[in-house]
Amino acid sequence: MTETAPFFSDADLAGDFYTRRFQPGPSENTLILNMGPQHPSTHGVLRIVLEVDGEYIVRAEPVLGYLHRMHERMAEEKTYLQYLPNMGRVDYLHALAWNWAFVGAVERLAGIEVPERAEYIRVITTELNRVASHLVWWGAYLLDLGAFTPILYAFEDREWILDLLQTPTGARLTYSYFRPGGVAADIDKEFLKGAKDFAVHMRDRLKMYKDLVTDNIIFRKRLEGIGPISLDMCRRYGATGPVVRGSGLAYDVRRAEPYSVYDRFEFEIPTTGSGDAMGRYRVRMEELEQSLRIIEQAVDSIPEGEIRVKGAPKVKWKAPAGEAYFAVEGGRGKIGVHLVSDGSNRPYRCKLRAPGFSNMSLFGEIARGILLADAVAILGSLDLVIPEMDR
Amino acid sequence: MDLGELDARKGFFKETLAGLWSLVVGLKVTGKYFFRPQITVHYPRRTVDNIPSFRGPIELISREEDPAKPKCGACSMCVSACPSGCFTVTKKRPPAPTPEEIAEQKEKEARGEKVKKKAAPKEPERFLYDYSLCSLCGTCVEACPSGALRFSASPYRAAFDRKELVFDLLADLAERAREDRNPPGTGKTTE
Amino acid sequence: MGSFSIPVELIRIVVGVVAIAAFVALNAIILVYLERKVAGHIQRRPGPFEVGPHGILQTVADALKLVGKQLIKPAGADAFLFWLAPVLGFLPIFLFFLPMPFGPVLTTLEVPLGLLLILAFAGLNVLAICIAGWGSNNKWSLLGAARGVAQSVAYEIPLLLALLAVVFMKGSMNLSKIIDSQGAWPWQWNIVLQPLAFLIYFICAIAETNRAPFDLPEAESELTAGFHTEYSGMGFGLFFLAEYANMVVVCAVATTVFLGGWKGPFFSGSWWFLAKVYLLLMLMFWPRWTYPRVRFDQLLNFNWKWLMPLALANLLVTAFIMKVG
Amino acid sequence: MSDAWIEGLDLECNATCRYEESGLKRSVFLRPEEAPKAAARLAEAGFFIEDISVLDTADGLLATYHFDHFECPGRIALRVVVPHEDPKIPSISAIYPGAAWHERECHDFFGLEFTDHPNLIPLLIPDDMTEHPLLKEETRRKGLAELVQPGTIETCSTWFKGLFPDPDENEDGEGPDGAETP
Repeated sequence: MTETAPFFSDADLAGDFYTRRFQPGPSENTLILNMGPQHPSTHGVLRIVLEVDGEYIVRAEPVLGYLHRMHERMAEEKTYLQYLPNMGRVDYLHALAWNWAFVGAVERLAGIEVPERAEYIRVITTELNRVASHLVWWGAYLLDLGAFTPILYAFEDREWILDLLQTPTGARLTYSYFRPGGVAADIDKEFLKGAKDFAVHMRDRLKMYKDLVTDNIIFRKRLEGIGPISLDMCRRYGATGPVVRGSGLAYDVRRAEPYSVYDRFEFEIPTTGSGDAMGRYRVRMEELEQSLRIIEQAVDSIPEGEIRVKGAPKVKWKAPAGEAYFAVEGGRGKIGVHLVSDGSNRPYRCKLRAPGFSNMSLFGEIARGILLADAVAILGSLDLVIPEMDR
Repeated sequence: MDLGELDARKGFFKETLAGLWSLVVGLKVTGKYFFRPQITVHYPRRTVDNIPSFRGPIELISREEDPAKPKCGACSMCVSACPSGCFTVTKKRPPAPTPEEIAEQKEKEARGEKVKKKAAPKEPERFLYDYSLCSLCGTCVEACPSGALRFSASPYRAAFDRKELVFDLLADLAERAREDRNPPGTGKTTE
Repeated sequence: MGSFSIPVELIRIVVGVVAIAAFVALNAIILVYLERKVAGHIQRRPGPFEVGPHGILQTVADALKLVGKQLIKPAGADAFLFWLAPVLGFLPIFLFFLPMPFGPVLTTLEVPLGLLLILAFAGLNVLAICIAGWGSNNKWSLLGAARGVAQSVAYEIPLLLALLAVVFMKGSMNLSKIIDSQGAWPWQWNIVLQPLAFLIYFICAIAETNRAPFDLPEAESELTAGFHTEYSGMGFGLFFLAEYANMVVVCAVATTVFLGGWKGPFFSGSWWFLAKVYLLLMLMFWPRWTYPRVRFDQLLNFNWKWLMPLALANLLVTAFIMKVG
Repeated sequence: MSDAWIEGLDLECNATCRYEESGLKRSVFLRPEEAPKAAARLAEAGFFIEDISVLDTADGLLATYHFDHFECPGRIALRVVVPHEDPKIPSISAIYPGAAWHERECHDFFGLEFTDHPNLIPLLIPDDMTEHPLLKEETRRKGLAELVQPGTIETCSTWFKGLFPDPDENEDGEGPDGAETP
């Protein structure tokens, strides 16, 4: 805390650009508090300038950009294939969804067909990655709420997934595995068996998660009725993913804008009408189960064949001029890549729509009048990944 | 699928008892795991068993006939393919002409004939790889026309200085050839 | 007792205080190690493992590190208050142990109102938190201090009422007398007569020592580290030591009042006392690694709406039974 | 979702797009001052804002607002072209508060001025940075018509025809029977 002690006069008000912009100075009853960028529950380097009255938040303004890397500019300096590794680093938790959004946009732009087996591989790996992403969220959320143990149990299960995904992708976190027209490497029988075994194992663990956390009275009291988000609010802010589903609307890009082979699988879109943090929590927990269902179906029905279409783009491949928007359902919501090409080998413009960005933008509104502890509970329930928001 | 209410509560006492019971259940879970065996791996004493599937730093693949010579044709495709500019590849210069050859060339020049210079051998003179820049995306492996690059399976290449992370891949290859752990083909090194 | 001349009593106190200091320090080191091991095993990892066999010397190394660290005072902090707070948090520990009967004869100072002494000085801990939060010139610390004061003051009341129920029954605040009135076997302990009081006392004890799930004054995911955010080195070390010493104190009081103190089946003595204290400490570790943290208003609501009425009712029923019976 | 929201709006171009090719359902060009009105109509119709994607072209800055609908999916692109010299668009953050951040982002990257924006301060770039990183050098800019296909045009203005000199051939034939006529 470098800024003022409480009860300084306005003239003494120090602080940086954003603190100064936030308000002219602390009034008699409130104080300005910087939550982050190095706060334990802002998961990285999110910063929120708060005006608090005791522990009640009067006003909140998130300050972004501490992890901004200008991915969109990098896209304009690299060829389509060279840009792929960036996609694994936008959202480190659900890297494959971003992989998919980008290669999907390239495929839509150039009209590239993807072999069926590659589509199945994409579905299986992306869903595994989604489970891993939700597991990290689950553990970290509980850590925010003061329970230390769940994150280690979650990581125990996530380790299964990382070990599985390591075989085809070669990486454990920042995957760059998908390629325009297919995937980089094939999966083997062992992987498929491992994925099925994992689904069985995970179901068992989900029961334990329910016993340990979901049913816990302290946990429920912390979440129920906290941070209600209405459907109208989701519209105004463009909130997607578990946030909108937690508000009672079954909107999932996998169903709304069907891509790949998702229309062949049976899965439900969980929703709750409550719209509170508990609703979002339960939606995510049910999504784990639904992802497992998709994985099992895909593993059972995966066809043999090519994993990459003949004549798939090479490094210096030139895309046809035009634009394409491709959206996928990421762990945090709707991921969109808007690609504009001028016919050269580099994107003319690549706009990344990060779900976390939109989800976070509503925080300023719901944070009014809540307790500091609830702010932590709400931030966690939005499942923020800062590098994704800042891009 | 609407998840509905989280198990509806009936009455004050039932709710209280259910709440208390949930606390006991939580303790039971952690208590049970207290007596379960550990699952973490004690690193220096034990290592995880799936290191071979890890895609580590790039390495050169040797030719079938000579384990110390790379398949690389020094075409520099990897240099232009790499998104981060990890590679520095220089081609071998043509061998210096012998005095007789110089004389012969001069003779030819005097006669007005076209002089044919000796073609450079398709081999790299230097093949540097800056691991500190590499994001292990594999674009170079896919771009290589002669299939001379692959991921190694060594996760332990670390250094105290960024400069130490610039690997001379030709030297690495020669060393592997010396130690005879360089199976030709596309398979990975065994460590 | 009156037959002792003053110098002998004085020697007894000096020796006792030195022994207490050693006991506190040793206990803290063992407890930190134990807690980390417990946490590790619950989380299916080994816990400290590298320093010494099975990491047994880890906490010693940590303590040395803390001692060796630079003490940093944040700019704008009130130097006097800032350094007073950790000392104030730590010093009363000695007073708590003075009247504690570790064994049949192992009591530093036989005080007729031993229980009252402990409860009276327990309030100093609040003051330490308050001063630490205020003196640090950090808004998070201030919030932590505010939480700490509200919490400690609130939970002190049901804690007192729970102990009072036992005092009513036994008619004494002398810890040794309370032990004397209990038998060696578990069914002769006060916990059988006052199970509700024991439960209330134990919950309040967790809250009083700021342990999870009631660790709101430090709540690191909300207030970074609450009142001790700005403390480094031994400043933090003293708070840390005080926390673990306080845990021993509340468990020792629980052992004395509810579990028969040093009395136990077959071989009564100090080992029974220690065994019971450590059993209770384990019980305190367990929830910390299981539950999420409660919210502040819930914490206070729980106290005023549940613990207080229950403790009062318990006390009234006790008094009624005493009168009638 | 019916396209009722279009009615009464003063559009420069109204075109339907093929989803499989571009991911869009409808692409609409507007004058900048029409943007808030169109946004208000979209808000009424229940659309949510996806993002604002700006394109730096030789013909000016093209701001594309992507909207989508929760119940009846189908992406709408509202497009506004502003000159480089005076890049001003009225803010839609009063209608879509979520757009406030997207607008700040566009301000960061392209220097777009959103008039009536409540808090147009840097969001992602440092507060003392004056450059706009995604603006291209003049020589690298391409014409709008090279980059964006307007889709199957239903109606369009002369201004738009000037911008896209050679749009789809069949545009004239299909124009009149569009959903435009009131």
